[in-house]
Amino acid sequence: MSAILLIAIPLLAAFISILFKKASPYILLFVSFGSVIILGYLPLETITIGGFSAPYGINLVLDQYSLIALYVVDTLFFLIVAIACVKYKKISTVLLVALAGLNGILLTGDLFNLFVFIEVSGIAAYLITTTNKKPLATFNYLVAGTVGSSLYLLGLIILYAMFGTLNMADMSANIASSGLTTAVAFPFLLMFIGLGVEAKLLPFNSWAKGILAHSNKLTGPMIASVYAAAIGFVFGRLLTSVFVFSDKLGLILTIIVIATIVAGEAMAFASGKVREILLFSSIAQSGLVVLIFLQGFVGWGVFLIVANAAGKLILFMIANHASDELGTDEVKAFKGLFVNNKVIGLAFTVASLSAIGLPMFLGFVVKMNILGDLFATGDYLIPAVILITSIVEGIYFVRLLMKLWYKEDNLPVVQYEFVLKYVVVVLAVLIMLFGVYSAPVETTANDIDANTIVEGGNL
Amino acid sequence: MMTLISIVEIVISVLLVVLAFLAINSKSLIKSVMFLSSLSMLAVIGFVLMKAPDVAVTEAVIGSGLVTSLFVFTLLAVRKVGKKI
Amino acid sequence: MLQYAAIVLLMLGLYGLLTQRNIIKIIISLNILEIGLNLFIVSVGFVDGGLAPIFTSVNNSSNLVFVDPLPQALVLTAIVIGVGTTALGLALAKNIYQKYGTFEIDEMGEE
Amino acid sequence: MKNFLALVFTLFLGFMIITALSNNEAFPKYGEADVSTRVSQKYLDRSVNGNPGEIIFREATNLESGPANTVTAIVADYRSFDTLGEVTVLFISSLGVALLLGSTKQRRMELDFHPNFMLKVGSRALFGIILMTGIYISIHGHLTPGGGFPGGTMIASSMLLLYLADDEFRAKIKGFKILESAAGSAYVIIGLLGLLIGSYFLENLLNNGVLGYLFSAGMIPIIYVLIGLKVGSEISGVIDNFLTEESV
Repeated sequence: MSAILLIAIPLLAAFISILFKKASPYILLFVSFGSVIILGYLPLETITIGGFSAPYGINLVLDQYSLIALYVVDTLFFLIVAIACVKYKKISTVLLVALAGLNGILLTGDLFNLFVFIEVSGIAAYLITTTNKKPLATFNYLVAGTVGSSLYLLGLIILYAMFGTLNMADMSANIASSGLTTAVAFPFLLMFIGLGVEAKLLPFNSWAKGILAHSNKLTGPMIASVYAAAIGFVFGRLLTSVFVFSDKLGLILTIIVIATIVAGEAMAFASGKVREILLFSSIAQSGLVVLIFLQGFVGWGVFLIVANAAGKLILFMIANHASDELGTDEVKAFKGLFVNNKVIGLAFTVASLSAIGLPMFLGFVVKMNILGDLFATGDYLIPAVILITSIVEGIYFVRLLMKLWYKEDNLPVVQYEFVLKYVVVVLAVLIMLFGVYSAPVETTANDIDANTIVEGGNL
Repeated sequence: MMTLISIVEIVISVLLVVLAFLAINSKSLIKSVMFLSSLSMLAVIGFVLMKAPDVAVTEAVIGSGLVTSLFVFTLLAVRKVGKKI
Repeated sequence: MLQYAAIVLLMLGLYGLLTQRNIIKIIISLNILEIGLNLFIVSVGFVDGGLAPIFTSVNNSSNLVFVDPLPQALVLTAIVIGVGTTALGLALAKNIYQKYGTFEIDEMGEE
Repeated sequence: MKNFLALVFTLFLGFMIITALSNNEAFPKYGEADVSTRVSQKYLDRSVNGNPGEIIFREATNLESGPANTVTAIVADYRSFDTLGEVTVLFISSLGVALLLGSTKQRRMELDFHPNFMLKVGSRALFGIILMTGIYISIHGHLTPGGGFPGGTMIASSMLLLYLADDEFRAKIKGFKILESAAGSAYVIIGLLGLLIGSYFLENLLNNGVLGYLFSAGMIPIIYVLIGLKVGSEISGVIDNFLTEESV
């Protein structure tokens, strides 16, 4: 029972499922549920593949960091598939390959293998977004994704030419021992831009608007929460345990990321469509995740991703289902949506309040601890940015909530099927539970901080 | 001194850049597909010069063989439907 | 010399992506970018006077000077991934043509 | 004008990259790569798990990785997990093309050129030759350059020839689907067998025999033939999707 099954079984199921078209949705459900269950029995170890030890062969690293990442990504993947697989039967094989790719991204300990799995899950993502029936938006996503991963490969090859290895641990040891932080800046910047395209950072997220603004019940949650969480975890692993970058470079990256956060919040504030508000707030949150990892806080960065991913899944699922039924996603058309489906409204409110960071929710615990750690390091610019953006978030989320709860004469009639209600309520309860009883969250966060050798941070 | 190999290398490099520029800026799509195909053939020669036979075989079969035919099929399907390209 | 040509090819691909507004031209620029990247990757592993990394009856011993085989193995993967994305891009282009009747992005108009 | 500005910007960017690389002392100049400091020296000497000393063609036996072609050794043995990912990339893109273009009832697209007599007869003859070369290259992947991917694409281009030679020709897509699924799952099952019998996923279980003989390198030729069949059937599927349209 080794972690390789998380990648091999979905691949085997995908290869077999093209023969049994009718049975493929059930194979998908069974395999994605199975991968969540297997996680419970996996020992934390480094698995070498093909029998050749680490820097020469490829190894999979299953430590506490990637175990939590796998739990988050696989559970959310299963929840989305449970809701959307009936309607999107045609692409169940694509979803199986996406699951294998995502597990590969989170597990691999080899930089080129990470590139291959980013491409595998990226192409699966392009095919998932074709269900939006917007070929031009999918085409933009394909071009942006391919350029991003080509830049990542260019940076990786320059690093290989300099240090002669492709393994993450070996690479970070060589970088630290060689002390060439200025020379590493250029290839690292290329890789940062390459991954930044996928993580929707500011200058390269034009594709996100086309995809998420017209998303449906499957693409919205899948791209905004599962893929964003996976890329967030990749950033965490690269920024903290592989790269050592100099003060100057750290500053440049922080500026790029802060620009992403501010622009995302501003556009969300100004937008009139429900899905656009959620899209821009998810761009801002992915910028915040990268910002936290840049400062070197691994533990709380992980839980920021967890809080974002769970919240985004609820918000996008509800918004997309409503806009699928009503056909438009203008906020005016959604007026009074929650009046006759109270349960959905409650879950939406919990998710948005946790995104803002109000007390009693997981978002609050995470943000408070991050601000505490930042103040401890005597840094005042970034906490100021976080507080201002939380206030802006608060304004446009509360404004949206008021409209959705406001009692209107002609209420939009939207029927939520049972599975969606059940999933959304369970997630909302979890967010509240961990918000109130936050002891386990703190201990695991400090655990991750302790045993991840933080190579990153300003030298 | 200029051995035969380095002369060929310089000629290939210059041709690569010229063909790439032509492929991007040529007016009709069929012409730029042809330039792309010849660019891929030159890349094969470049790989052979750099002592990479495996990559040369793969690039020759996939790069100039398959990719060019896919482009031509797309343009044929489109020309049948729409205006001249 | 080939390494400089590879970098210039990479940049021409980027230039094509920035300026061209035709779907097929964008896919062609993407291919040029990938050809340039593949040439650069192999050029990183080139050793002057080295032999192709294959044992044959002619260069039959492991003491000879060989070229670096790892970048070539990586390029094999990169070429196939490039073909995968190009095939998808062209399939999307056919769909876009069916829907909008043209390849020019400006003529499509964002509805 | 905008194009010219963009050209100047990208060429300037290229110049910046070239200067950044040239005054980066750890980055070797073109042609002066020092392989001994790199990971790949161990691949060349086949000494990752133990140093076999000098390797002589057709005499070295039971090396840790059998293929004479070191690039095949890396692609299919040392880093075979990359190749599994790559096979998935081709699988998913041919599936995507089928999803985007395919539909239940397809018929050949009427193009305005029809194959004349020469093309019909010529391609019948060429079909056999190209198919044989493709299979040859897939089987000899561990000895000569090429391997699963070029071999598979050659098999597909021999199918392409049949498409060009005859307007009404339609390959048996159902058969290709079964072949593709069988080859792909066989590859993953070989990997899982390595995990069950040996102790590592994708471990090379059969012994490697003598370097340079046809029946050397244990599992690698089997894996490369499987990849060749899979790539061949997938790309023929893609070609079929590009040459057909919905029958009304």
